[in-house]
Amino acid sequence: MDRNQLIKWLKAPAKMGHKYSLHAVYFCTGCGIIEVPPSITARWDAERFGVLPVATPRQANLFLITGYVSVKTLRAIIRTYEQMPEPKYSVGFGSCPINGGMYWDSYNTIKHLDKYIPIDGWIAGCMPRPEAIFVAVTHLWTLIDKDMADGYKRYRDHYQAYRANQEHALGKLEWPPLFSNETKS
Amino acid sequence: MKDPLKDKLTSAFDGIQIQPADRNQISITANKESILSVLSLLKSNGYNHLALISCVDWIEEKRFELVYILSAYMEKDKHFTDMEKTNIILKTSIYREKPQFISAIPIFENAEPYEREIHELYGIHFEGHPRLTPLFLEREYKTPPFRKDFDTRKYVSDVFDPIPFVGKKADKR
Amino acid sequence: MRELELYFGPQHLGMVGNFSITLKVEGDRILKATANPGYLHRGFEKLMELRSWIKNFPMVCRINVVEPDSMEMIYAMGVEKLAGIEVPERAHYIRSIYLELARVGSHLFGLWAYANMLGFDTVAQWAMYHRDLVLDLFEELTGGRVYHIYIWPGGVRRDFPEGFKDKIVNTLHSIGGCVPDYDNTFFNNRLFYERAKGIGTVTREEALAMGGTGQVLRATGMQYDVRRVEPYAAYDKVPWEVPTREDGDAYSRIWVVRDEMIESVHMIFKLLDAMPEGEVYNRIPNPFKWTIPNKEAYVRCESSRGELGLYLVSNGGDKPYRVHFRTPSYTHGLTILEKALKNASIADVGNIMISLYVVAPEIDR
Amino acid sequence: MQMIEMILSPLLALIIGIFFLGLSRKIMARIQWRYGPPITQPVIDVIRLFSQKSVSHGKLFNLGIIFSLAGSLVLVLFLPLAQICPLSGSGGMLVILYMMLLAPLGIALSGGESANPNTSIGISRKFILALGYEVPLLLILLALMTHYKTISIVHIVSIQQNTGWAFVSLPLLLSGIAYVLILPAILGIRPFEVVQASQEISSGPMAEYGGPFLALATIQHALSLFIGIALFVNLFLGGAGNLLIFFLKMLVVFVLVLFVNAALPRLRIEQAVKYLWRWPTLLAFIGMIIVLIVRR
Repeated sequence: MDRNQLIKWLKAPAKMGHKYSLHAVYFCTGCGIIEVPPSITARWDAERFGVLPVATPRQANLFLITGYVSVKTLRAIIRTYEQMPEPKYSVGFGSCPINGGMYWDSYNTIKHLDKYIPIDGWIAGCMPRPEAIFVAVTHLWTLIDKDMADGYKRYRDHYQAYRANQEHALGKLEWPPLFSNETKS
Repeated sequence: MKDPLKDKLTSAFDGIQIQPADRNQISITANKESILSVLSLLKSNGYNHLALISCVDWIEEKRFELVYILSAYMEKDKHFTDMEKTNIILKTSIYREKPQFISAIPIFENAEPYEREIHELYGIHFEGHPRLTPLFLEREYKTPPFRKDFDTRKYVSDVFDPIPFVGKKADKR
Repeated sequence: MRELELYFGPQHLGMVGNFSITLKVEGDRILKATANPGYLHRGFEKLMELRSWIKNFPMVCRINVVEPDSMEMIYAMGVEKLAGIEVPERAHYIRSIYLELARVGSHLFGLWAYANMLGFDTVAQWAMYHRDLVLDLFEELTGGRVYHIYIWPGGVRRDFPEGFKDKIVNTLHSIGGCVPDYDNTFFNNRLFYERAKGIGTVTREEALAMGGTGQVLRATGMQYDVRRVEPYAAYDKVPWEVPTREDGDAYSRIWVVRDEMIESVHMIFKLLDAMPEGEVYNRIPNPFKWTIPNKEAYVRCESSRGELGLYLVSNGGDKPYRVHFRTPSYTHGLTILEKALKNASIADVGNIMISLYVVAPEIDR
Repeated sequence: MQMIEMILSPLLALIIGIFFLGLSRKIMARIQWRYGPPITQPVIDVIRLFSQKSVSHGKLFNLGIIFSLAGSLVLVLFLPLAQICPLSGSGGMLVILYMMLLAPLGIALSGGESANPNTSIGISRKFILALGYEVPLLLILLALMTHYKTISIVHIVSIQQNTGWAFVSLPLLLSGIAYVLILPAILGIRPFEVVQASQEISSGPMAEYGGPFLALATIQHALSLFIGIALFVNLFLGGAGNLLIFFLKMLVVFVLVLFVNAALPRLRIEQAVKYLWRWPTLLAFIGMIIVLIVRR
C-alpha cells in the first residue's frame, strides 16, 4: 500500500471500503454465468480484488447481471436489486442486457435493462472473457472514486419512472414500492 | 422396422400410413382417435422411450400436427440390436380451431412437461393432464407465441420498444 | 411440525443456472417439490424459424452454455440429414475429438458444481482450473472460449492448426496426471460416500418410465449411450467402453461422470492416432440462397448430459419451418427431479439436482 | 491494572480473531492454487459493511446480534491470554460453558425476528450442532477438572506450566484427542460448516444480515474463532507464559484446523451429530474413566 492509498483511506474510508470489498450477488441470470466460476476460481481468482460471491443480496453490494434477462428473471432481478443495501453497484455483463443482443426479436427477453433498473457499467461482448470482468471492476473503482457510480441514487431520484416501466413490463408488482414519497423527477 | 410390427399396425388401425425406413427413421401417420392405442402398441413392442412430443403449426392447412418421437431402450444391459437404432416419428393432425387432444401421460409418464409446454406455447388443451399451469411464460399472450400467426418482431416493437428510458439517458435521446 | 414453503433459487449459491424449485418442507424433510423453470426462456425455436439455415448456428450453441458443442453438432446433423450432405472422413474424426474435448470440459464443470455444492472447495477449484485448460484448446482451435461455432454442415470450419495434436495430448496428460489427486481427495473420500450414497436414488424402472438417459440411466447399470446405440461421427471407428454403475444414486452418477471423463480422454487419444488425412469440409451451396427440400428429420446424439435430439422440419424454404430440441435436462430437471426430491432432506436439494446434471437453459430454451 | 486488562484482552482477541479470518482466506486460497485476497481483506469488508445502510427487522433483530457480540466479548474476559486474565477469580470453567451458549442464543433471537425460512433452519442446525459437541465437551472438561482438582481455568493453566501440557500427559490423552475431534465443530468449519452452509441454506442465520449487522456478525465470528482456539490452547496446550508463545500456539492449531477445512466437505447435520456423539463422546467418556481410575 503506497502513500496515496493510505491518504485516501484516511480521507474516505467508506469509499475505499466499497472499492476493495465488492461482494457480488451470485445470481445466474443468463449464459454469462459460465464465465463467473472461472473468474472466481483458481485461474483468475477474483478474490484478490476483493470480489467475492455471497449467498444473499443483503450481504452484497455488486450485482453482476450476467446475460440476457427474460421477463420472468426481471422480476427476480428487481427484487434482488431492491434487497441490496445502499450503496450498491450494478454491472451488465454481455451484450444482451445492453440492447437485447442476438435476442433482439424475442418476445420473452428484456431489451434495454437500464429502463428497469439503473446500471453503472456495461461489459460488452458475447461472451466477455474473465479479464473483461476485471477490467470492469477496475473501471468501477475509478467510477466510485469520482462518485460517478451513482446508480442507486438515480434509482431513488427516478423511482416513479422506473417503477412505471417495471409495471409496464411485468404487470402488477406484488411488492410495495421501495421509496414511497420521493418524487423528484 | 420389423415387418410383423408393420403388419400389426396396418391391420389394427384404419388410415395408418407407414413410410419406409430412411436412415433409421420411420414416419407413421395415424388418425387422432387411434393415437393412444398406437402409442401403447408401440410401447409394448419395445419402443418404450418417448423422446419428444412436438407440435408443428401448419397454418395454411389449418391444422396442428402433433409429433411423438419414440425409440427403444435396450432390453439387456450390454446388448445392442438394430431396434435401438430406430426412431419412430408418429404424427397426427388436429384442427387448429379450439385445439384439443388427449394426454399421453397414462402411457408415458414423461409426457407431462412436454404437453404442458405445448399447451402453453401452442394453446392446445390436453384432456386428463393434471396441471396445465404456465411452465415458461410470465406475461400473458393473446396468441400463444409459437403459433405461426404470432409475429414476435411486431410484438417486441409494440410492447418493449415504447417503454421510455429513465433519467439523463432519456434527455439525451 | 409446521409446513414451510421454501424457494430454492433462482438467486442461490447452490443453484447452477437460473432455475428455481419450490419446496414444501416439514422440518428437514421435503414433502413436495415443484420445479419452476422459465427464467431463461427466450423462445429459441421461434427465433430460429425467423433466421436462415446458416444464421441459426450462432443461435443454436447458446441453448446450452456448458456444452455448446453438442448443440452445434446436433443441428449440423439435422441439416445434413435434411439436405443430404456428406461429411469427409477426417471431419468425422475432428468432430468426435472436438465433442469429446467438450465432454471433458463439461464434466469438469459439473464436477466443479457438485464439489462446490458439497463444500469441497479445493477440488472444485482444481476442476475449474482444468476446465480452463480445455477451454484454451478450444480458443486456439476456434477463436472462442465458450461459444465456438466450429461444426458446420459438411464438416468443420477449419483443420487442426499445426502442432495442435501435441497440444491436446499434453493438456490431457497434465489433467490426467491429477486424477490420483482427485481420487484421493474427492472420489475415494469417505465423506463423499457419506454425503452421496443412497441420495436421490432413481431406480432403473423409474428412469425408464420417466425417459431418463445419460448418467441417470448408466448409473443403474444400463449401457445406453447414443454414441454406441446409433453411432454418428467417428464413434464406431475406434473401440471404447461405456462405463456404468449399479445403484442409481448420486454417488453412482458422479462416479459414472468420472469414468466417462477418463474414457473420453482415452477415446481422444485413439481417435488422434486413427485420424486420416484429407479434406475437412464439403462445400455447401451459397448460404444466402440455400433452400432445403420439404422434409422432416429426427436426429440424436449424446451430449454430456444424456440423449440430445432434434426434430427439424423444412417446408422447402430458406429457413427451418419448425425446430424442436429434445434436451436431456428437460426430463431430468422436470420429471425426475421432482420425483427424486420427494422425501429428501433440504441439505440434499442441490446435491440431487446437480448430480442429475440439470442445466437450466437447456430446459427453458 | 485490572481495568487495563479488561480493555486489552477483548481488543487483543478482536485483532487476533480478525487476523485469523484474513489468514484463513489467504491460506485457503493458496491451498486452492489461488493468489488470494490481501490479508487485511476482512478489515476492509467490515469497514465497507459499517458504511452501508441496511434494513432492520425489528428491535430484537438489532438487539440479538449485539447480545451475541457482547456475550463473546465478556467470554473473552474469562479466558486467560497468557498472563492476562481480567476475571480470573470468578467462576472458572462453568461460567465459560454457560457463556459459550450466549452467542448462538443472541443470533437465534435476532434471526427469529426475520421471517426467513433459511434463517430458522440455520438456527435449528446451530443448536443441534451445539447439542452435538456440548456432550463430549462437558465430558472432556469434567475429566480435566477431576484430574487437576480445580474448576478454575487459570489454575489449570498454571498447573500445566509446571507439570507439562495436558495433551501429552497420559491420563488426559484420550480427552485431548476427543477435543481435537470436536474442535472443527466448535469453530463451525468444515466438515461441520452446517450452520452457514451457503450452498444449502444461503448462509443460514446470516441470510438477513446486511450492512452493520453483518459487520457485527463478522466480528462475532472472528471472536468465536479466537475463543474456540484459545480455549483449546489453554486447556490442553498449557496456555503460555507470554503473549507471543500463546499466539504462536494458536496459530499452529488454527493452520492445522484449516487444512482439515480445505480437505473435507460438509456433512449433513444428522451425520454431524451422529459422528459427534459416537467417536468423540466415546473417547471422552473413556478418558474420563481413565482419569477417575488414575486419581483413585
